[in-house]
Amino acid sequence: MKTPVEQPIPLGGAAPPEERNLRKVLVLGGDRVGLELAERLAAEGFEVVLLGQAQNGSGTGGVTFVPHGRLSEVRGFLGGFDVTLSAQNGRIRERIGHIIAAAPAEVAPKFSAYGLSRTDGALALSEFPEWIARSDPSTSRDGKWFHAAFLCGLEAGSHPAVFSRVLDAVEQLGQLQNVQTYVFTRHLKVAGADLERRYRESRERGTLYFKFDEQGCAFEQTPEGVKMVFSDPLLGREMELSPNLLVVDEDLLPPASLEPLLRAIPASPAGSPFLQPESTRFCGVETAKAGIYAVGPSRGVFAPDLIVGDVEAVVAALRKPLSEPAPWTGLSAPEVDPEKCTMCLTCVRICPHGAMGFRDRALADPFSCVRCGICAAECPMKAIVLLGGVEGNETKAQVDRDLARVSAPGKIVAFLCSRSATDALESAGIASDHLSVVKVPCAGTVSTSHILTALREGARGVLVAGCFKGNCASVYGTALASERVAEITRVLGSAGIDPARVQYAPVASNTPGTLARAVRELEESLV
Amino acid sequence: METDALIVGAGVAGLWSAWELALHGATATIVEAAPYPGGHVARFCCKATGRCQKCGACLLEDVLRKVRGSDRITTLLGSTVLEASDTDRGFDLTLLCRPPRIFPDRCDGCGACTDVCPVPGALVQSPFDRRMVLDQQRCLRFQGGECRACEEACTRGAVNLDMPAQKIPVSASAVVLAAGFRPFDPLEKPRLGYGRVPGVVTAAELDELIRTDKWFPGAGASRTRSVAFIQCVGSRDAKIGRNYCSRVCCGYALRLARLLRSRYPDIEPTMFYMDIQSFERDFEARLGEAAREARLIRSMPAEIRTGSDGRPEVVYEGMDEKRVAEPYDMVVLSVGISPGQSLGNLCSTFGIDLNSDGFLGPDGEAVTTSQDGLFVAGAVQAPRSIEDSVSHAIKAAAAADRYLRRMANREKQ
Amino acid sequence: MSRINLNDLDPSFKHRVAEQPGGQGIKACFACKACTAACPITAVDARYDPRKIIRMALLGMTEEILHSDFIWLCSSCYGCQEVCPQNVSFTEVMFAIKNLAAAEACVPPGLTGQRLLLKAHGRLYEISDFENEKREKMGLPRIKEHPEDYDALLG
Amino acid sequence: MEALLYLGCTVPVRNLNYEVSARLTAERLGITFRDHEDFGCCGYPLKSLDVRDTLAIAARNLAIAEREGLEICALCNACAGTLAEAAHVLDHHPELKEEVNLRLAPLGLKYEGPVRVRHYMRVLWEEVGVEAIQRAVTRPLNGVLVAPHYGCHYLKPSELTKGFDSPDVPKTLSGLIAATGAQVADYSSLKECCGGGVLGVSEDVANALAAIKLADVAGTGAHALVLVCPFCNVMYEGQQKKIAKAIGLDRKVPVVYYPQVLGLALGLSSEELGFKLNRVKPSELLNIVEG
Repeated sequence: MKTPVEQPIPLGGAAPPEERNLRKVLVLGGDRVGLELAERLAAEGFEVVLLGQAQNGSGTGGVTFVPHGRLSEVRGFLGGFDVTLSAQNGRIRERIGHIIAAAPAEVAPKFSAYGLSRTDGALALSEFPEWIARSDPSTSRDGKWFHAAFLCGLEAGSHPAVFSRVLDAVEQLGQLQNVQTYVFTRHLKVAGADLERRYRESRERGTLYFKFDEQGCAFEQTPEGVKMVFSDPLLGREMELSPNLLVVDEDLLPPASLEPLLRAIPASPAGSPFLQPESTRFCGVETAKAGIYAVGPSRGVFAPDLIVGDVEAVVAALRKPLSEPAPWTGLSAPEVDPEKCTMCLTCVRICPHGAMGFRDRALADPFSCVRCGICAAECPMKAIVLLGGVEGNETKAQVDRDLARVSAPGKIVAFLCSRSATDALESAGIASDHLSVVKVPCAGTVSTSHILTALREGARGVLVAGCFKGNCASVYGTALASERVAEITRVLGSAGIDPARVQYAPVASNTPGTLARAVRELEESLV
Repeated sequence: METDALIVGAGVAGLWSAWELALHGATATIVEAAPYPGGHVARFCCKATGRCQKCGACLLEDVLRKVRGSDRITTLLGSTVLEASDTDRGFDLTLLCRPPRIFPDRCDGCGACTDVCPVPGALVQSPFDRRMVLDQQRCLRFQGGECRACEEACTRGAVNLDMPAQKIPVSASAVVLAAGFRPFDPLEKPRLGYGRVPGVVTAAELDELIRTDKWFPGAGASRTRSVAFIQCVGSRDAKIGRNYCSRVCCGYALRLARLLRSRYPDIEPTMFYMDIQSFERDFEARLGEAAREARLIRSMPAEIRTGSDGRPEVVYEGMDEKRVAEPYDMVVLSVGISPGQSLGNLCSTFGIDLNSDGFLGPDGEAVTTSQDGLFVAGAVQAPRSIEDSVSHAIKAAAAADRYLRRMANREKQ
Repeated sequence: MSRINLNDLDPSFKHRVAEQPGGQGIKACFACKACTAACPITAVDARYDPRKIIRMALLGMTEEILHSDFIWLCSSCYGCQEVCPQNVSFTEVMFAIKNLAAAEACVPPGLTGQRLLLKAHGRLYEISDFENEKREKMGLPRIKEHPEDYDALLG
Repeated sequence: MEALLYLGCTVPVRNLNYEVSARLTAERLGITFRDHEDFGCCGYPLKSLDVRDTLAIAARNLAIAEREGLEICALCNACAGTLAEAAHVLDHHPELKEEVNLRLAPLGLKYEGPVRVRHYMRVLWEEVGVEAIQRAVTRPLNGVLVAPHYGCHYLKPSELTKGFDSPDVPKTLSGLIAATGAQVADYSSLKECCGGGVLGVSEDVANALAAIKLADVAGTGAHALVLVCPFCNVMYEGQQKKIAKAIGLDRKVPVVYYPQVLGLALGLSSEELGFKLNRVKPSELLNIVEG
C-alpha cells in the first residue's frame, strides 16, 4: 500500500483520514524488545512492520522485517499515518495505523568524560560479558590479587539500570577467588527493584565502594595500564590503584532515530530527546499525539523489567477500541467555519497534539483532538469553535456563550481550567458572590477576545487560572494563557485602564489554597 | 453483582487501573476501606514552585475526574473484601459494604462532630471538599462500642449510624490488588525523636499541612528558618527488615525543600542523606541546583533530641569529622514506604505470598501473581512514586485486559 | 601521610575479621556515618573513629590497624552497633580486630596482666583472708578462688 | 523468686555497700539469692584478647548455674551483659558451643543452655515490679532528687535487653527510683558512657567521658548520682577527685547504688546499707531521709 508523498507542509499536517486502518503497526526496534513487541502484536492479529531488526530464525508470520531501514518521515494521523522509510533498496512509503518507538537505548561509553581511551585493560561496561567469557582473572596470577575497578556515575549522573549492570559484572567476579572489585561512584542509584539487596550482597562478597562528592579521581593512562589517584572520601587519605581491569560505565540515552517522530508531534519540547513532554500527565506509553507511542528508552525508561511492562502496556493501548478522547469534558471536536477559514494553518502549527489537518479548510481529527481549545483561541479569523459545555454536552453552548451567560457588571470573571482550578474551586469552598465562573477545558482555551469580552460586559476583574508551567496536559496551553494575559495587561496599561484587573494564576487541583489566594489577591488589588 | 474486574484499593493505582480497564470496555468495581478515595495521595499537596516539580500528586485529581465520568466504574467506599475463592470463571467474593455514615448533602463541614469525637482521626474532613467523613474502622460505634457523640452533636441530621453494613456477593473475572502501602512508623525508631521531641514531623504530615494551607513559618524569634530533612527513615535499613530503597523520598524531600524556599525564601533546608536518588529524567543535570537549594550532608544522624533551647537537635558526624549536635527549627523525617497493613489478610484471602521485601506479589516490577487472574498494581508490590504507580497500574490493567479477553474467548468457544 | 597503594594492601583482611566470632557483619557496612555520630570516644579523642576503622579494615590496611594504639580505645558501649542500619555489630567487630592484634602480640600491657591475674586467682582481684574477714564483719559470705579451673581453661 | 547471686570480681571486694544493700533489699522484696562458691570472673576482661576465652570462662559460670537449675542474677552491668551475651551466642552458634564444651569437659562441666541471666534491676523490674516496690516503701524519699545512670551494658546491645528497656528512651531505673518517692533529675547526658571500658588503656579518654556526666549532674543540683554497676562506680566515684581537678569542678557529686536508695525507702538504716563505704558522702540525701 503506497501513497503519493504530499507536498511538504508545516509540521506534517494532512487531512484526517476518512478511512482508518488500525491493524497496521510500525515498530521501531533494534533489539529483543522490538522483536518481542512485534511478535506479541502479530499474535494479536496486527500486521507489523519492524524496522531496524534482522529477521530471526523463527520467521514469525505477520511481521515484515525491514532490517536496514530507518524512518525518514511521518505525516498524518492515528489510523492513517503516511510513513516514509529509507531502506537499502530505496524509499518505502507505507500507510500505517500506529507507530511505536521501541528502539534500544543509545549506549555511550564515558571514556572521554574521564579522559580515558579504550584499551585491553580499560573496557566499556557492555564489553564485560565478552571479556569475562574469555578471561579467568582468579587463576592467571598465582596468589596475587586481581583488582577490578568499575566506574559508575563517577563524573556525574548514573542510573539504577546502569548500577544494575555493574552489579551483574561484580557478581560474576565475586564468584572468583582472589579478585578484589571496586566501584567508584558519586550517588549509588539503588532506587530500583532488588538493587539495595544486591548492593549489600556485593559488599558481603568483598566489593569496596568509593563515593565521591566534589573532587573525583584522576586517571593516569599509560600503555602499561591505568593508575587511579584519588583521596578516599571516608579516610581523607591519598590513595592510588592500578587496576588489572578498569570497566567504564556508559550513558543510556534515548534512541537517536526518533527525529522524524519528534517532528510529527508538535508538542515535543525543543531539545528534548524524549518523545513525551516533561509532564507527569504523560506517564504511560502514549505521547502527545494519538497513534504514536513510546516504549522504554524513547520515554526515558531503561530498566529491562520496566521495559517489559511498557511492552504490555503498548500492546493493550493498541487493543483499546477507538473512541473520541476526553469524554468527561463533554466537548466535541472543534468545528471550523469554512467561510471564515483562510487556510493560514495557524491551528495546524499550534495544536500541541498534532490533531489539526486540512483539506479545503483546517480540519480537526476527532480521535487525536483532546479538546483543549488552543486552536480556537489562536485562530486569527475566529473560524474555530468548540461545541458543548464543560458541564455536559446537553446545552451545546459554546464557551463564549457560557461567558456571556455569567458575565455581569461588577463581578470577577474567573476562567478556570477543568484539570486544576475547577477542582480547587470545589475543595476550597470559596464562597465569593463576586465570582462568575467559566469552566474551560484548558487555560489555553481562553483567548484575548474572551478576556476583553468579559471586561466589556463590565467585569471588575478577570482571573485566568490554569495549571502550573510544565504541568499542562496540552503542554503549553498554560504558557499561552499567561502570555495572552501579559499582552492584555500591556494593552490595558497603555489605554489607561488598571492592568491589575486581569491576572493569570497557576493553580493546583489538590492545593485549593493556591486558588483562594489568587482570588483574594485579585480582589484586594481591585479595592 | 457481577463485574469484569474487582479492584482492591481506590488509591491512585487502583483508580488508574479501573479507568484503563474501562477504556478497554470492561466494567470495574473498586473496593475501598476508607470513606474517601485517593489513598495517601489525597493528603499530598502540589509542590509547584511557580513551575511544576513533577511530583505527580495532581494525577489523582485527574483520574478521579475520569472515574467519576465513567459509567463502567463503580466505587464502593467504606468497603472491604471478606472472602474470596477462585472459580473457573474467576473469583467469587464477599464484600462488606458499609453505607456512608455522613450524608454528604446534609453535612456542611462545620466540625461539631469532630469536636466531640473521642477517637482522633475517626472523623476527618474529606480531602476533596469541606465535608466530614467517618472512618468506620476507627469509630468506636463500629468497633463494638456504643458512642453516638457525633450524631448528637450534629445539628443538621447528617450523621447516620444505624443503617446496617451489608455483605454483598460479587463475582469478578479478574482482581487487581492495589491496596497501597503504609508509611513507615517513625515510632519504630525512637532515637529519631518522633512523638517525643517537639518540632520533629514526618514529611507527609508537613505535606498535608501545606495542602490544607495550615503550615506557616510563624513570626519573630520562633519563625521557622532552619529545616532538616532526614532521609532513609525506615528505608535502606536491614536492622528493621527494610533493606530496600523507598525510591521516592529523595525527590519528595527535595521538592518539599524547594517548595518551602519558594514560598519563604529565608528558609534554609538541610538534607541528611546517603545517596541522592534521581527522580526526574534530567535530575543529574540539576543535582548542582539541588545543592544550592539545600545544604546536602552525606551523613546519617545518630539521634534527634531536645536541645537546651527546646528546639530539636540533630546529632551527626559533621564535615570536620566531629560529632555535632545542631539545632533546627523543624526536623522532617523522610519516612519510607512500608508494606501495607492489610497485606497479611490479602495473602490469605487470595492465596498468594509476600515478596522478599515484604510487599505483595512477585519481586521486581511484574504485575502478575502466582494466581491466574490476580494482578497487583502500584505501591502494594514495591515502593513507587505516584507517577510510577500510575505507570504500573496501566500495565496491570493491560495484563488484566489480556486475561479478560482470553477468558471471554474461551467462553465463546 | 604518604599515598596508600591499594594494590599493596591486603584484601583478605576483611574476610579474616569476618571469620572471627562477632566479626561477621563487618563487610555489610555502607559508610552511613551514624556509628561515628553515636560514638562517645570519637567525641573526646579523634584518633578513634568507628567508620574509619571499618574502612581501614575493609581496604586491608592490616599492619596499620593491628599495630595501632587506637583500636584499644573502644569502650564497648555498643552505641555504634545500636544505630547501624546494616546490622554491623561494630563493638563485636572491634573485639574481633583486637583479637587479631592480640594474636600478633600487639597488646597494651595492662590487658595481658589481667590474663595473668585470672590464671592465678580466677578473678581480677585476689581474695585474701583480709578480704574475707572484712566481708564477714559485714555479714557477707566468704569468697573462694578457683585458679585451677581458670588456669586450665586459659591454657 | 530464686536466683543465683553473681557477684563477679569487683563488687565483693570493692563495693560491699552495693552487695550488702542488694542482699537486704532483695530479701525484703521476696527475692531469694543463693550464693555459689564456684563462680569466678565472668570473662569480660579477656574479650579484647580472645573472644573465645571469654566465651569459655562465661560458659563455665553458665554451666554451674545450669547444674543448679537456677537463673543468674548479676549486680554488675558488665557481668550481666557478658554472661547473657555468651548464653545468647552459644545458644545460636552450635559450633561455638561444641568448641567451648570441649574446653569445659576437663573441668567436668557442660553447657547445654539456655540459662537465663538478668541484672538485679531487671529482676526488680520484671519480678517485683514498680507497684509492689511502692507498696513496700515505708519511708518515701520525698524531697530527694537523684540522677540515674544506667550504664551501657544495662541497655545495650538491645538484642539482649529487648522487652526490658530501650537504649534510646531508657525508663526502668528512673521508674525504680520514682517508686521510692525520690525525684528523678533530668539531664542531657543521661545516656553517656562512663568510660570505664577504656580506663585500662587510656585514663585521659576515660576521664574525659566521665567528666561530661559529672559536670552535667553537678549542674542539676541532684543529691546523688545513682548507679547499678561497679565499673561505672570506678569512674564516677573512684576517679571523681582527679576529674574534678582536671575540669575545675568544685561541687562534689555523691555516688550511690540504687539498692542503697531503695533500702532507705524500705526503712533500712544507712548503716545497714553500707553508706559509710561511699567515698563521696551523700550527706544531704541522708539528712533528708534520716534527719
